[in-house]
Amino acid sequence: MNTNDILLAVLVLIGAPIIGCIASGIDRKITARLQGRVGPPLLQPYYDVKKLLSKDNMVVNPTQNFYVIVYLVFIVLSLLMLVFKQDFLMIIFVYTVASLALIVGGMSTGSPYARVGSSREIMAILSYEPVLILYALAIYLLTGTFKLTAVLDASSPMLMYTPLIFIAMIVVLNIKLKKSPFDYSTSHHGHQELVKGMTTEYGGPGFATIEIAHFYEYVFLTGLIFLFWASNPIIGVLLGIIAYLLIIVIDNITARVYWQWMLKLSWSVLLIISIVNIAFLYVSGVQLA
Amino acid sequence: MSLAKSPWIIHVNVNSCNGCDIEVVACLTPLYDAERFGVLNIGTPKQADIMVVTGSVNYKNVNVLKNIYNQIPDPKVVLAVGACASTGGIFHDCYNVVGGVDQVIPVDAYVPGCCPRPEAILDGVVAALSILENKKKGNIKGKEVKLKGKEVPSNA
Amino acid sequence: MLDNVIQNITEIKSMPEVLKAVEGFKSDGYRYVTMICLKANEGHELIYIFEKDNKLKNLRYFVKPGEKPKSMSGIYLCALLIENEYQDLFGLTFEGLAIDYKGHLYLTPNSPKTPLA
Amino acid sequence: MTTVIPFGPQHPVLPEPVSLKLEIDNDVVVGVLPSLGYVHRGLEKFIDTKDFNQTMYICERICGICSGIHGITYSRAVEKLFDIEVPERAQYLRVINSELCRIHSHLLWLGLFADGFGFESLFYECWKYREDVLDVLERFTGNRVIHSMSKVGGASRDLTKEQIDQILKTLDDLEPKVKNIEKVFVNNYTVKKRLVGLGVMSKQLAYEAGTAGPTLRGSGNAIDVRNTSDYDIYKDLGFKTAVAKEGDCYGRTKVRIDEIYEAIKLIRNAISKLPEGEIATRVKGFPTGEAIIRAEQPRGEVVYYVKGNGTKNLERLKVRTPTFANIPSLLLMLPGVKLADVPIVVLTIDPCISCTER
Amino acid sequence: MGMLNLVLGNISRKPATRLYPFEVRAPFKEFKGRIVFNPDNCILCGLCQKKCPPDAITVIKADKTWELNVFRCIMCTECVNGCPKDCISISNERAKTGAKEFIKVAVPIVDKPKAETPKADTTKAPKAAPSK
Amino acid sequence: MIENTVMLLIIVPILFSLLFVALPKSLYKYLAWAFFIIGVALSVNLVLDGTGVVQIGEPNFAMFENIVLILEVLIILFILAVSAKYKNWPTLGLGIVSAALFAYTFTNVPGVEGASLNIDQFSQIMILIVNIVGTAIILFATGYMDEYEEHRHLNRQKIFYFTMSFFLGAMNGLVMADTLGWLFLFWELTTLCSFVLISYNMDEEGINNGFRALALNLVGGIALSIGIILLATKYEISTLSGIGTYAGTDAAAMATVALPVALLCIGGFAKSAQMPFQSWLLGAMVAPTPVSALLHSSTMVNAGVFLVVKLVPAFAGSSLGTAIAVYGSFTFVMCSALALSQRNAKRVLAYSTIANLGLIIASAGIGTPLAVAAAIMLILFHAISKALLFLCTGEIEHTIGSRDIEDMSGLINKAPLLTTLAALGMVSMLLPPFGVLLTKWVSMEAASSNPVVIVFLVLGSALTTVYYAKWLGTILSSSMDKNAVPHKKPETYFPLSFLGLAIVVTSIFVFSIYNYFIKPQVEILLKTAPVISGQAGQFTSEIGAFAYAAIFVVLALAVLIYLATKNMFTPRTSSYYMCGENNLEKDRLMFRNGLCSYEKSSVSNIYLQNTFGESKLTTLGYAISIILIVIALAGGVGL
Ligand code: SF4
Ligand code: SF4
Ligand code: SF4
Ligand code: SF4
Ligand code: SF4
Ligand code: SF4
Ligand code: SF4
Ligand code: SF4
Repeated sequence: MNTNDILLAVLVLIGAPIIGCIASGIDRKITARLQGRVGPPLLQPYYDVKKLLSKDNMVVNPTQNFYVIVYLVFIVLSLLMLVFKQDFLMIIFVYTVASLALIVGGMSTGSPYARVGSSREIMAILSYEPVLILYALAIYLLTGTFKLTAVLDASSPMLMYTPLIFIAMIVVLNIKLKKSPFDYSTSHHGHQELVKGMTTEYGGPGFATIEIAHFYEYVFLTGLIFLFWASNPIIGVLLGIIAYLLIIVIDNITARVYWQWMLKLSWSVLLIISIVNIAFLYVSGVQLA
Repeated sequence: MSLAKSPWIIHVNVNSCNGCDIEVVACLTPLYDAERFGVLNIGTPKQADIMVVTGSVNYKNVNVLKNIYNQIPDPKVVLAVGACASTGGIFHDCYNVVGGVDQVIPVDAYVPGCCPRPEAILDGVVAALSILENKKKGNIKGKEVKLKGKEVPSNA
Repeated sequence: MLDNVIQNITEIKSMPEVLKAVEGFKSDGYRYVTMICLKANEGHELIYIFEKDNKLKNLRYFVKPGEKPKSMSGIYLCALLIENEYQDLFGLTFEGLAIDYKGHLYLTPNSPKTPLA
Repeated sequence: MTTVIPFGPQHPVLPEPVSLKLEIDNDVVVGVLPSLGYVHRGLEKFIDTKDFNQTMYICERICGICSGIHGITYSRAVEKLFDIEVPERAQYLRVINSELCRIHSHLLWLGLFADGFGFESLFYECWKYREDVLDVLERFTGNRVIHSMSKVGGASRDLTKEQIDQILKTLDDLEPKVKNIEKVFVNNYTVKKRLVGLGVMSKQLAYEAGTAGPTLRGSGNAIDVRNTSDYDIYKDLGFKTAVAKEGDCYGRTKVRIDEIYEAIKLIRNAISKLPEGEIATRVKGFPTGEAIIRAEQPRGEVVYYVKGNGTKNLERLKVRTPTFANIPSLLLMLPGVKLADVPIVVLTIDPCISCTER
Repeated sequence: MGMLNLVLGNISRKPATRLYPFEVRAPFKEFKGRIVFNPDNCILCGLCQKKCPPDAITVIKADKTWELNVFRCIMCTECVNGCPKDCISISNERAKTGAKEFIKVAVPIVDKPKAETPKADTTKAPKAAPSK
Repeated sequence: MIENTVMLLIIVPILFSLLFVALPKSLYKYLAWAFFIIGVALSVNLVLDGTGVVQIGEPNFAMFENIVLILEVLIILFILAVSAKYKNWPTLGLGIVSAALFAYTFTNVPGVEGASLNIDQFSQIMILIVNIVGTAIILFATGYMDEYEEHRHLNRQKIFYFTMSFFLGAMNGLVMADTLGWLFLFWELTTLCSFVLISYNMDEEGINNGFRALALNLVGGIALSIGIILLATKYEISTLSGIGTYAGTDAAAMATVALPVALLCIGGFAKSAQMPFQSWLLGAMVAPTPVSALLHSSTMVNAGVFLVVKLVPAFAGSSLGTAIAVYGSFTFVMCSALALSQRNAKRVLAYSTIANLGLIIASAGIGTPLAVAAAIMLILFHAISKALLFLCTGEIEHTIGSRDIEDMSGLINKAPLLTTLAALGMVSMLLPPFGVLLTKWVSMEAASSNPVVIVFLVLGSALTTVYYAKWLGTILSSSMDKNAVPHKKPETYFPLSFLGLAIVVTSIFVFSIYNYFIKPQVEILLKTAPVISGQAGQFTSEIGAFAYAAIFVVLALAVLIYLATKNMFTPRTSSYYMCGENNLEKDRLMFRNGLCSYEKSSVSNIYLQNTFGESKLTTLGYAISIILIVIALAGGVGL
């Protein structure tokens, strides 16, 4: 830990939510435009969070906010680990902690809607986690280590060798951002049979925490896409942005599907294309230069 | 100004004929696009700021109204939309109608009409915003509305 | 002939006959449209309305005070709502309802009792 | 252990207060108990205090979505008591109003339905188109959704040349737009995934369950009250009864979309034949006798029963609304569907609770 | 791909939104906005009160006042058509949103000298100021 | 004096088992405390004594050898007697086969001159588990069994404690024995103890399940004894360490002993209830919870994987190793999937146990230094976490009267401490920074060189997350009603808290544990140790790094933030959102239904019985696992 590292960490801590907030604002703006509306101001997510923080802290269970804090700090940790080029497998596990914290937070409120939402989100884990780990495996196969250093230092883009995993990751991104067609556990704006799913009983500061964590999560998830073309940061960032935009468009042209359907999709199509990709890497033995 | 920029509403339809409801929904649609003001129709009272009530109150939904009101964290504003919600409207002397929403919970602003135009509802939301700000500044809390007329829970 | 008729109602005197007639309608392919309840001489008058090929047929039955008419929900499931409604509004009691709301379809223990009676 | 959760009365996917107790086992609904009464006002009692003219306004407020048709049907029922013939032009105006109502109601439903399966942008699209229809309705009747255009004896508002042109122009614009959203409802992969095979009722079942309107026609029963001989001038205008044989949510959606096209045709037809003349006859005296009238509302057949006793107040008014007829079919369709499908199945009958409970 | 075309079409076009408070479309002349009462000819016959379905109008002969509960009126125009003296008309301006409003008008009976000018006062419920 | 400690480790438990028989029930509490303290002392002492081999030669050897012989005869007679008594013919048949094999060994296999007990770091770890976790469980039992028996109208506690204590002695012997014959004796002794304890309830279900366990373990025992016979007759190997020495890391030598090694491994698989033997462990769940915790999760079943790991030098890097790895990882994914569909908490734990043992076997099969290190560490961490989870389940059962996961919702309100401990146990099974996940991470990184294994591990680990998350969420969900009162007895809560603490402490000191125990052990087994450094709170191997310290810090940070902000935003408790139809007087989860009466809402989790149910997967699992075993055997014979 030298000064540079600390500076970088602080930069991430402060910068990520700003980027995430703007990204979320852009999302809402673009969604509105796709729907032929004007939409909210760009900084609307910021206003929302500010408002939520100034509201009463209404809870059903005094400990429910603990879980969302865990969610937040672990999202931040996984983002920091990504930035500091840590072990990718480890990052995924840390990220799982965050996801689970949110699920358990939802469950802990005891509200029936939150519980049904959480159990659907658990099923979401079942569909995306294998893909994430296979992604990690692909990195290992390409670089000989799970540490991200090699990927970030490589001179050629990973996308060349992992196109199928890239496709799978786009779907994972869609699941993780809880965008249509995969907004079955909670949905940001669209109306849902589960009310607000996992977050039904969260309001005020607790919900603000979730929103802030979402900001970090946006950055983290697009960071995962960035890795596919980390050799050229500009293209990498562009790739992240394109993926993000793509998901916004998909969000607007699909209906919500069932988690059962998603599970099937992921265990049949996503897993298989990922495994095919992995198998290719094994057989060809290519290494990232 | 933080509250005024992000009013999240919860729409409670109590005894409405749908006329008002569909106009409330219409406010969110592209032509009127209430989201320009940051309005979101949020599902749960726990995250709402403005309670938009349409329709008069009847005996079955008194408790619903009170419960939802109590579950909105402060500061909160209640907006009564339509003649029914404001005064009971044409139904004010029906046997099963208690009256306007203000018979049950405190109402901060009213929107006239049967049914009100979406523009009028947007006016109401804008009016609610400043009330919201004032409540925050003055730290005015909504009183917990007690449930009257308890019904004995059977098979409890 | 007009399609929407309430005239030429067949009057029926006893509940079992009503049941039989309704069963007959069902086997003739009639649909249950609704039932109308009117106050009449202390008791209630029930008008059952059936439809087939857009033509209506009606049955009339007079419920004596205190009498408990039989529910048609066993023959036509859709009769259960209107019968429950009349339990609420007129204080009638239908026997053998598929789902018996016991006077709480619309009204709660607090609301006025049998407002239309 | 089954999951038991309340669904409503205040619930974001239900714009109206109705409550279903859902018992779910393994993500599949095994039991439903609807809970009604949140919108029960007691309108049928109103006739004691309001005279038969005022009652028209109350009938319109049985429901705000196709309030126009309620008003018209009520008027027709009372006119039958008086045994008066309404001027031809008024009959045409009523048809135009009814069919405009149908278009706006179906567009509204398509939107809410799309929202029910989480397709927000489609929802917005439908409601955007609906605004144009509302504009012409507003110019025609003076209000966007509660029209008060009919009165006992005829119509209270006439159409001017300018308004007629606007209606025609709006319809011309609307038709391609409906074609656009039809493509989405009929072809979109995810939409089909959600709708096809969901909430199936066989032709026989839908018929016997007493369902009405698109719920009935979506199962292949070509039954439409507009075909009855004494329903205004529908018989002269000629229209095709929209049916779909699927019997699922997909079929019912298609029926409603087809009905929009039919309604557009009907309005064009009516406008082209619109006769000149009076729009109302004077009504003298007070109503007596019994009458029953049925009409086809967007949600299906409504039945008005009126009984007059020679005073200005009616003796009995009874309205059997289409949703009232369709709710029992929910009891048949819901068991066996997934929890996530509950909103779709509930919306597929186009529920209108306020008219169910009055 | 129907939806894709639709959303892409939307984004390439101007939004359909009417920026309401800043951009107001003039109301249609046919629109039933609010009831306007002209007391000049009123004879306090009370017909309008009788006709009004929601009992929004109160005519008090003794006080010579005509009162309308704006928040109860449903714009049915029964009163407009029913008034023998055509005192009531309808305007296409909407009633104001915000606090509850009653229009209470002292009626100068016609056969009295015209000197007494009609005095309209709008009583408002105390709470909550409406917005700009 | 390592010899003394070793002897004491076997003798003291047997002594205690006799004491339990001799003394009245009222003293059990004190006995258990004493046993716990002595157990801790002895095992720590052993660790302090260091490693070493205790040779038992003449003149004592003859005596010991006779004891062993007598005991083996007794075991066989016992098996024959009970199976005849209960008319359980398969078991009887297997008993006869065992007897025949014994007779064959006795007559045909050349005797040995001495026996040896080999105490290496691995044995030390096992001793620690057996004597600390084991005695803690016995202590827990003294707070648990009274109520258990009361509900079932039983009075068999003497047999219970006798067997439990005796088992500890046998287990101690098992993990220290180097001589294969002795190993086999202790092996069969644990099987017997297990049988007695499973059929403890003496009802039909218990007895049937007991016999199933006995039968399947006898199958394993037969494979084991055939392996031993082969080794002794063909290669003149009579000790465990001998196999390693013989095979070395020399591929040719490995290939020659592959068949007996595979047979030994099959014995291990049966003991560890790997597919297709898993049914006995599930059946064993009818036994009282302490039995499940002690025998069927943290110690006895570990004997199987212990053996497999000890055999690593005989198959590391060979095709047999690969087959074992695939087989283990297959069990891992299959049992994780099966656990997904279970609502019975003990069955979930049973499947989870089998799955984790499968993971250990997979790691051993991979056979790289890193993987073997992971295997050993996983044995340690898994034993602690699983013991805690089993005991918690038992205590939960006594608190709410059910072991159905669905009934546990709202537990946090009823028994906060118990719930926290159970939650800790679950979290430690699936989340960083706790030991189990760390080792899972290590094994995944190690397995990344084998595509089939890694894909299985990936799927299995996702499934694991799901079934624990479900349960975790359920016990933590609040219901706002506080009806049940937890039974707060020190005998039950001390072991629970102790195990909880052990999880945290071992996880924090994971690197020291690695350095002290694992590294030398891997060196013993494979001659090389993985390159692992523990700087900056990271567990760094050549291909990755696990920053456990950072996570602990962040976790602490989260708690701090929570405590700090708790009062900043004063929480106001409100009722649930029930679409407006709450009932505030009674239960807050009630709502008004259509009949105007109140009804409680409830939510059950998703179990996917239709996809992952036992009826769907078990047959498939049997088929594939048997095929895999046959492949392993075939590879062993050199086909
Ligand atoms: S105010 Fe009018 S439109 Fe609104 S709910 Fe009441 S009757 Fe319906
Ligand atoms: S069913 Fe509903 S929408 Fe249709 S007319 Fe009746 S009240 Fe109106
Ligand atoms: S269907 Fe019913 S709930 Fe839905 S908008 Fe129409 S009237 Fe409202
Ligand atoms: S309308 Fe005429 S008859 Fe009726 S109350 Fe008024 S003055 Fe009398
Ligand atoms: S418009 Fe209708 S509701 Fe309004 S005052 Fe006149 S009569 Fe009354
Ligand atoms: S306004 Fe007209 S109807 Fe009303 S009291 Fe005056 S004159 Fe009579
Ligand atoms: S409490 Fe019940 S189960 Fe337990 S011993 Fe007594 S009677 Fe038997
Ligand atoms: S909780 Fe169950 S198993 Fe435990 S003692 Fe009570 S009844 Fe027996």
